Order: sequence, then structure tokens, then C-alpha cells
Amino acid sequence: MTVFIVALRREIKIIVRQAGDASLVIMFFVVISVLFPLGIGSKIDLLAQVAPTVIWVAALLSVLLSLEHMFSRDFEDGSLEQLALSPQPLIVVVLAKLASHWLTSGLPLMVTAPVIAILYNLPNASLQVLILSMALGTPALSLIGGLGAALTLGTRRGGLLLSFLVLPFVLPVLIFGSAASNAAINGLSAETPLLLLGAILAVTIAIVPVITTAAIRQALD
Amino acid sequence: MTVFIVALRREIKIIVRQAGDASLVIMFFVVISVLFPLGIGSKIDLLAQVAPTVIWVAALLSVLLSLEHMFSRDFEDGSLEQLALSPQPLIVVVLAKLASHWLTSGLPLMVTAPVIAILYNLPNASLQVLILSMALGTPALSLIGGLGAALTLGTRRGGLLLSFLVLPFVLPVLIFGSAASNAAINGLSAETPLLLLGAILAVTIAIVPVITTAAIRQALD
Amino acid sequence: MDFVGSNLACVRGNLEIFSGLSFSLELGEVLMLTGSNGSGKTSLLRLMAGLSRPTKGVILWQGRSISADPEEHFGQMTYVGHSDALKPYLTAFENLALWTAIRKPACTKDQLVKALDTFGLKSVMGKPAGYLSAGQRRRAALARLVSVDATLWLLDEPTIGLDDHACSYLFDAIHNHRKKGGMTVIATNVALPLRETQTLDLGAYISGITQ
Amino acid sequence: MDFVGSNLACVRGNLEIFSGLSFSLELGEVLMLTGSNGSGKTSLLRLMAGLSRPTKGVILWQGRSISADPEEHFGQMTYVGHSDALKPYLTAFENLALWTAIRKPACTKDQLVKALDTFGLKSVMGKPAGYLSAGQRRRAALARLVSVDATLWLLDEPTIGLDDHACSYLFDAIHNHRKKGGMTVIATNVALPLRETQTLDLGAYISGITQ
Amino acid sequence: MFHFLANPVRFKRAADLVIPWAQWLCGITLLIGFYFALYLSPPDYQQGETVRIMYIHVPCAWMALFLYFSMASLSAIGLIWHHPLAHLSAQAAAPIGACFTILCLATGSLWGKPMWGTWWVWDARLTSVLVLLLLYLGVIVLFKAFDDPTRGEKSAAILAIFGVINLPIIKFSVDWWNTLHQPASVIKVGGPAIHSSMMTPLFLVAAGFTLFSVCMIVLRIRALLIARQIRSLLIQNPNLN
Ligand code: HEM
Ligand SMILES: Nc1ncnc2c1ncn2[C@@H]1O[C@H](COP(=O)(O)OP(=O)(O)OP(=O)(O)O)[C@@H](O)[C@H]1O
Ligand SMILES: Nc1ncnc2c1ncn2[C@@H]1O[C@H](COP(=O)(O)OP(=O)(O)OP(=O)(O)O)[C@@H](O)[C@H]1O
Ligand SMILES: [Mg+2]
Ligand SMILES: [Mg+2]
Repeated sequence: MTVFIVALRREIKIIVRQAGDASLVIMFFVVISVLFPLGIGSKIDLLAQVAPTVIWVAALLSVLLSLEHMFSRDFEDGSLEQLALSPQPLIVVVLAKLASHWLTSGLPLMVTAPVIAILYNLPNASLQVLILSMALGTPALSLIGGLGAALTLGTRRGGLLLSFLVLPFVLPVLIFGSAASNAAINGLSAETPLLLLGAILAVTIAIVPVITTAAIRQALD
Repeated sequence: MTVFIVALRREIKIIVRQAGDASLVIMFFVVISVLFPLGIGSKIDLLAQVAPTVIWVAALLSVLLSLEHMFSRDFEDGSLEQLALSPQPLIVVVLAKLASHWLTSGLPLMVTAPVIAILYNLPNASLQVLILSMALGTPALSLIGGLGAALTLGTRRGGLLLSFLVLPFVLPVLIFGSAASNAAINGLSAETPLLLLGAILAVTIAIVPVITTAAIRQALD
Repeated sequence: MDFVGSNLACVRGNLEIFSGLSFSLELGEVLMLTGSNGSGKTSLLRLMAGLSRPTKGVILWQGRSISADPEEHFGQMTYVGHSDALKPYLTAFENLALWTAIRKPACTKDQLVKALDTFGLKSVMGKPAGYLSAGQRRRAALARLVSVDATLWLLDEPTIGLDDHACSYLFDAIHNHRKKGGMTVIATNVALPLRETQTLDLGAYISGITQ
Repeated sequence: MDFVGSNLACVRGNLEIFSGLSFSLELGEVLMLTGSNGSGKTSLLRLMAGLSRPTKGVILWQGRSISADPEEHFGQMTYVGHSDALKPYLTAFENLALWTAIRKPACTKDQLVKALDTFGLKSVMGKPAGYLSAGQRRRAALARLVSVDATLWLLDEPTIGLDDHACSYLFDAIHNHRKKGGMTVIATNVALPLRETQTLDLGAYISGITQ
Repeated sequence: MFHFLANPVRFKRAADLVIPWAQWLCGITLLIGFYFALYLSPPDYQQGETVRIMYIHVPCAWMALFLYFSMASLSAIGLIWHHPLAHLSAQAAAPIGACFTILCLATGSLWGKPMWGTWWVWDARLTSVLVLLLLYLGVIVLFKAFDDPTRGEKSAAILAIFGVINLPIIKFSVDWWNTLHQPASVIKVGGPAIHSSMMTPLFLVAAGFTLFSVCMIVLRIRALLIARQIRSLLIQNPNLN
């Protein structure tokens, strides 16, 4: 556990010193959310209908873009090698990286999403569900995305390849996430989609870190 | 001119050997376009109304994501230094890079967009306008994006920062691009937005490459 | 026989680089890996570190295969590879502190400063690593060796980019390490002024079989 | 006086690294830049290349400032820096071909192969550069020197990672270059067996003033 | 003059001289301005008391635009004439401009709820101001994204100059597109078209905000200069850490 905390502090220090990752994720999220209303024009009713989807797609993209360097910088400069040679199990380091990624992307998104929802004129009652669905969905995004980042290590194709590989796997998160908000907007119960999101999260937490660790070991071989 | 062609061939060779950039851009574009119907569900009329926006946003994101490595790989491995030390004016190399970027991202998108439009049930009459608006809009995206890529050289913050900086400047392309298609769908004349897109393109061609070149020189200093 | 490899073979891509290679190292010994460019020095060092696995043969650490309990092996060993593994936006000091944190949480600030000072970096340890010159970065990577206690040092061309002062700091460090019973493996292309060393010429094991 | 710098000063960040430095080089001469790690060898070489500009002083090429017509200066010069500037997914041959294409479009395939052969790379020239060993990559970078004709060679620690064979290829190349009237500037931390060279010790010009 | 002030010590002395005066002047102007705005000026016959939001909203909007223009001009000066202080002043101005933009957006939204029945609409005026905020943030982030501040300065300066095209878009968005937002009535061709009981407080508050910005910018430049000094001290004697 202490090792995990040490490793987590390392990651967060690196991210913060790289000049504010978290703030960038939020800003990117806001910009993406702005794109749609601009394209659609000011048809307010239309906007409110697509709002949950737009917010989820924007969140997805923000997380995806911040994924690219989860392992690749460390891989290129030799730090990943050094981490893999540490006397601690590599999975602890991987978990720390995943956690720090969520803390600096998913968590800030969760906090920003309601603000965007207000700009899109979503009813206040649906905000709670939005936040809850993000709380369940974004960790899953970080986990699945981390696996993608590990699998594409050394490909030098960057974010495009990674996003393309990861997107199909995070579709369920998108679908249930927007379904939850849509239900809440229309006054229905959002329980089922939220439960499904929770199930996805549970499954990914259980299996993804192990595979990610293995993927990293073999990328270093 | 021959120098330009030599430089262009260099870039395209590098991009192609890096494992099919063009195909990745298309695939990413398709995946993003598919996200929306999945989130929104099967409300076909709603979908048709947001389709031009979705297509343009997807195109924008695909271009943005492929921008990141326009200069940064060359910067990191020392090739950019070597290019800057070539006896040819650096702007020729920059123009070649911009052109190759468009050829491997904007152009394939232009070809794919109508297919997506058909999937979204857009009227056939509007496809021409869509292609035309893409032909005018995507080169501007490559140009403006290239400047962003040059300005962020050496930041190690990758695609997120770049996209965030570039997006506000490409909003007009998005606005007029979707306005053109929206007009065509509703049977109106798309001339004004297309003219405006053309004007944006003309202005960017005239000034952006020079500034990009200067930005690269100072990044190497 | 504390660190032994027997009958090792290594394949990269579809090329067998070397085969039938054996080595053995006892406490306090230094092994130099020599051989022309591309003969497989780096590849062998990575096998020894446990970063990759030999296609044939085994590597034993005190009689046990290093792949049996890799974490234990990692704990005994410090590896300094071709790349310096420094984050450019962190200072030399911070880089070392982060590195030691995972291996030896109790490392104090003074110990870190002393390690950096061993390689003459005291005056620049507050600079971001990205500002340092190539040789200074190499020194910062090597300072890892003296910041934690490890029995086995694996060094891949450690003198690259170092000036004469830095080289002598390194040789002193290796000398002290030997005296304390440490083992050292050095892959190098240049002759180093270390005495009483074993030498393993990789040129003798080149296999070159394509599979 | 064909390549002259007078009273140069160089600032990085807010630190003046050296000042009051002058050099002059004539056809056929070799200038060695020495000095401890961080003394500014690389920085000076980049000034000479025209990659950055001195904060004080001028650098003249045949009497004209190199910043007056940089493209002409670049055409006379080949610079091999710390990084090898190789694309890992292109072969050694393709890398060289792409590099020469921009400088000398008429370069034939035979010339390229010959250049690679000068550095003993003929057998691996079809391998992607990413698969090459560190020394092989360095050789591939140095092969640039002999693939096009340039009067001025600027080399930043060229012998890093090279084995003895490769070093002697390099020294032969420099020797031939001199005989043809070429000039060479070499930043190095190790003594090189080249005779009749000028030496500029950067240690004598360290300024260390913060601005 | 500028070169003279680029020395941190001299700048600090000059700043110490200027700031107290500017502070007092700023405080007094704002006090009088708010007194006019909140007590003396009449409530609107349609909007009632909500009209008083205007006395914050409009000066904030002006400051947001004005500070962006100043920042871009300073950036241009820095790029062209290499004035050591120019980039620094631009960097000092950026966060203050961003704050005024946020205030403009916030007060606009607060005003929009009673007037238009919604916090936000996606019309040209509102969106272009949001884009202004993004530009401010971009300049700030880009500057910070580099290890080497001299690199960050230049890149951020180019970005800032490019962003100037957004200013006319904001200004004329109400004329070019039909929007909910009302068109210019103060700063427009043919002179102002509102009553002086509203003009006086508007201009007083605007003057107060300008003085406030000047104070803040000078303070921030001083802080940035000191931070730079600390940085190089730390680099030289890491033991101070
Ligand atoms: C978030 C929403 C809003 C934003 C971003 C915004 C932005 C701006 C900007 C940038 C200006 C300065 C224009 C110039 O200098 O020409 C301005 C002026 C003004 N705004 Fe807003 N505004 C918003 C909401 C509102 C609302 C709800 C009202 C009231 C109905 C309002 C009334 C005014 C008035 C009266 C002016 C002065 C126009 C003049 O006389 O020049 N604004 N606003
Ligand atoms: N941005 C910066 N701020 C402060 N100091 C810097 C900056 N960039 C470089 N330096 C310093 O400038 C000096 C010059 O480095 P340079 O790379 O020229 O040295 P060198 O002689 O090539 O050293 P080496 O032998 O290690 O290659 C170093 O001491 C480095 O710490
Ligand atoms: N994927 C691969 N496919 C084919 N050959 C490979 C591959 N990877 C490495 N090689 C070859 O393996 C050999 C071993 O390289 P290694 O880096 O171990 O050599 P080295 O002795 O460290 O050389 P140097 O002195 O240059 O550092 C090289 O000849 C290289 O070309
Ligand atoms: Mg090696
Ligand atoms: Mg150097």
C-alpha cells in the first residue's frame, strides 16, 4: 500500500509538473462541447435532446486524448524500463498510473460536466444522474484506455491509433452513460443504465490492470 | 519546385511507412461518426438534423489528432534540425509537410464524408455541397493545425494542448462548413458559407506557412 | 558462483544474435562485455537484468533462476541503460528522488545530495534535467548507482559523454563497490582503465542464424 | 581565414555559458572543442551550424556573416549532432537516401551504398534503423558525411558508441576530408588520435553570469 | 525607458512609487462609480432594478476586449523589438483579462435569466466571448507548457496576436448576425445613444476597472520578475530549496 502511494505521488508529481494536465483536460472538454451548438445553431430544443450524448462524447474524447502519454513518455525516455526493474510488483506502478490518470482526467470532468449541462439547458434534476454516471463511467474509461496505451507502446502512431483501438471497447460506457441521462431528462428511472455502468466498472477493475501489466512487460522485451 | 516535390515525397514516404496514416484517419472518422447515433438512439429525424454538424466535428477531430506528430517526431529524433540545416529554404519543407498532411488526412476525409452522409440519410442533393465544403475547409484545418503543431513543439503535452489551442481558430470552418450543408439540406443556396470558407482558406494559405516556419526556427534555437 | 549464465542464446526479430554464451561472476568481480557494434552487448545486458528472456539457457542468481523471483533480483540490482531515464522538466535532484522513492523509501535528502555530489553535480542539481548537457545527464543517471545499495551493477556504455573527471568518479565508485563485495557488468566499446577484470568478447559467440 | 568566429557569447535560459570566445579555421584544418561536461561545446557547435545565434560576436564564413545568407552556409556544411536523426521504421539506406535527397538530388544508389560501406554498414543497411544497435545507428548518422561533399564538418561527439573499427573509419574519413581541403570541428570529451589539430578549451571561456 | 525598467530592482522601485497612488485613485473612482450606479441612476422602466447589472457587465466586457488587445499589442512589441518587459507584461495581463471575461460571462448569464428566460443561448455574441475566454486560457497554458520561459513567451505571443481576429467578431457579432443580445449603444458610429444618467456611472466604473487592471498588472510584473530571480537563485544554490 505504501508503495502504491509512493508510486501515485510520483505520477501526480510528473503530471502536475508537466504543466497542469487536469486543467487542460477540462478546457479541452469545454471546447469540444462548444463545437456542437455552433454547428447546429441555436435550435434550443434540438440541443437539449442531443446534450447527454454530446457531453459523453466530449468526455470520452478528452479522456482518450489524455491517454496517449500515460506510458509512452516513460517508455521513450527509459523510465518505464526503470519502473519495470523496481523491486515492487509492476502492477502496483500500473495501478498508480491508472489512478493518477483518473484523478487528473475523469475526476475533473465529473466536476465540469454539470456546468456544461447547464449551458445546454438540461433540467436540474438530471444533473445528479449525470454526475453519478460519470463517476461510474470515467474510471472505466481510464482503465480500458490504459490497456490501449500499453498495447500501442512503441508504435509511434500516437493518439489516433490508440483512440481508434479503444473506442469500440468504450462504446458501452457511452451508450449507458447517455442512456442514464436521457432517462433522467425524460423523468424515467436511470437505475438500469447506472447498474450496467457499475457492472462494467467492476469487471474492468478486476481484469484490465493485470493484462495491462503483462502488455507493458512484453513491450519492454 | 523540384525541391518541394522531393520534400513532399519524403514526407509521404515517412507517413506511409509509419503504417498507413490515411487509413487510420478514415477509420477514426468513421468511429466518431458512429458514436452519435449510438448515443442518441434511433430517432432518425433528429439524426438527420444534426448530421452535418456531426460529420464536421468528426472531421475536425480526425484532423486534429493526426496533427500532433506533424513536426514533433522530427523534432524529437533530430530530423527537424537536419531539415532546418538544408540548403533549401525551410518554408519549402514546411509547405511539403502541410501538403502531405492534407493529402493523408483532409483528402481521404473528403472522400469518406459522403459515405457517412448517406448512412445518416442526408439527401443526395446535399452531398455535392458537403464535398465542396470539405475541399475548401480541410486544407484550412491542416494549415491552422500546422501552426499549432509548430507553436507547441517541445512542450511534451501532446495532442491535448495542441487541440485546445487550435480549436478556437477552426471554429469558423466548422460553422460555415455545417452551415453550407444545412442550407443544402433545406434546399437553400449554400453560396455564402462556401464563399466564406474559400476566403478563410485564401487568407490562411497566404499567411500561415510563413509564421509556421518562423515558429519552427525559434523552436530549434 | 553468485551470478551465472550458462549456454545462453538470444534472438531479436528473426535473427539469433549469439548462442552458447556462458559467464560467471563472483562477489567483488567486474565483467567487461566487449565486441564490435551490433555484437549483442546491450542484448546480453538486458537478459542479465531480466528485461528480456534468453531463448536458450538460464541465468542464475545465487543458484536460483532470475525468472523465478524477478522482484527479488530487481531489488539486488541497479541497471543504467543507454537512455538516461530523466524527466526533462524535473530537476536532477527530483529525478533521483523519484527514482529512489520506489526502491528505498527511507532515502534522505542528504543521501541524495551526496550521491549527486559523487558525480560532481552539486552545482547543477537544481536545474531541470532538460537544461543539462549530455554529459551532465549521463552523470545524473549514474548517480543512481551510489544512491541505493545494490549488489549487482549493470552498466551499458557508462562512459558515453562523460569527461575525464566524471570518468574517474565512476571508476572510483566501481572501485568502492568492488571493495564492498559488489559485482559489476560493463558493456563497453572503449577500453576502460579498470584492473583485474574479466572480459567477455561477444564477437566469439556471434551466431547470425536467421530463424 | 575561412571560418572565423570572434568574441562570441552564448546565453541559454538566463545563464551566459561562455563569452569572449574566438576561433579561426582554415582549409584543411581540424578544430577540437574540449572542456568538461556542461562547458558549452554543444552550444558552440550549434552556433557554428547556424541553429542558434550568438548573443554577442559574429561568425564569418569566407568573410561574410553566416546569418546573412544561412542557406548558402547550410549548403557548405554537414552537421552531425548528438541525436542520430534516423527514422526507426526506415532502413539505414532509406534514411540516408531521404537525407541526401534534399541536399543533393542527383545522388545515385551506388554512392549511397558506398557511403554506408565506408562505415561498415553494408550488411545491415536493409534493416530498419530501429533494430540497429546504438553503435550501428551512430555509424548510419556519420555516413552522411561521406555521402555529400561539404567543406565544413561539424561533429558533436562523433565517437560515442563506436567500436574501434568504426572509429578508424571515421578518422580515415576525416583524414581524406582534410586532404581535399575540408574543415572539421569536433566537440569531444575523449582524446582522439588525430594529429596536427587545433584545440579550443571551452573551460577557459566559462562566464557563468546570470542575467 | 522599457529597458531601464526591465531590471527587477528598478522596476520594483518604480512600482512601489506608482502603486499606492493608482490604488487610491482606483478605489475612489470605483466607490463613486458604484454610488452612481447603485443609488443615483434610475431603475429601468422595463427591467426594474436588474438593469444595475449593466454597470458591472458592460465595463467588464469592455475590459475583457481592451485587455486582450493590449496583451496582443505587447506581444507584438515583444516579438518585433525584443523588449524584455513586453512579453512579461503580456503574460501579466492575460489572467486579469481572463477574469474580466469570466465576470462578463457570469454577469451576462445572471442578467440573461430574468431577461431572456435562460442562462445561456448559443448566439454569436455569447459564443464569441466564450471563445475569447478560451483564447486567454490558451495563451496562459501555452506559456506555462514550456520548460524554458523564453520559448513559452514567443509561442504564446504568436498565439495571442492570431487571436486578435476574434475581437472584431465580438464587437460586430450583434450587427452581422441577428442575436438576442442588444446592439451597441455606447461605443458606436454617430456617438452614444443612451441617457447621461446611465453614461456617467458606466464610464466611472470602466475607469475604475482600468485603474484596477493597471495596478494588478504592475503587481504581477513585479511578482513575475521576483519569481524569475528566485528561480535562477534556486538553480544556482539548490540547497536553498
Ligand atoms: C453571457 C451572456 C452575455 C455576454 C457574453 C455578453 C457580452 C457582452 C459584450 C462583449 C459587450 C460589449 C460589447 C461592445 O463593447 O460593443 C456587451 C455589452 C452589453 N450587454 Fe452583454 N453579454 C451577455 C448578456 C447580456 C444580457 C442578458 C443583457 C441584457 C439584456 C446584456 C446587455 C448588454 C448591454 C446593454 C451592453 C452594452 C451595449 C452597448 O451599449 O455598447 N448582455 N455584452
Ligand atoms: N535553459 C537553460 N538554462 C540554464 N542553463 C542551461 C540551459 N540550457 C543549457 N544550460 C547549461 O548550458 C551548459 C552548456 O551545455 P552544452 O550542452 O553546450 O555542454 P557541453 O560542453 O556540450 O557538455 P557535454 O560534454 O556534457 O556534452 C550546461 O552547463 C547546461 O547546464
Ligand atoms: N528486431 C530485430 N531484428 C533483427 N535484428 C535485430 C533486431 N533487434 C536488434 N537486432 C540486431 O541485434 C544486434 C544486437 O544489438 P545490440 O544492441 O545488442 O548490440 P551492441 O553490442 O550493444 O552494439 P553497440 O556496441 O552498437 O551498442 C544488432 O546487430 C542489431 O542489428
Ligand atoms: Mg549497445
Ligand atoms: Mg555536448
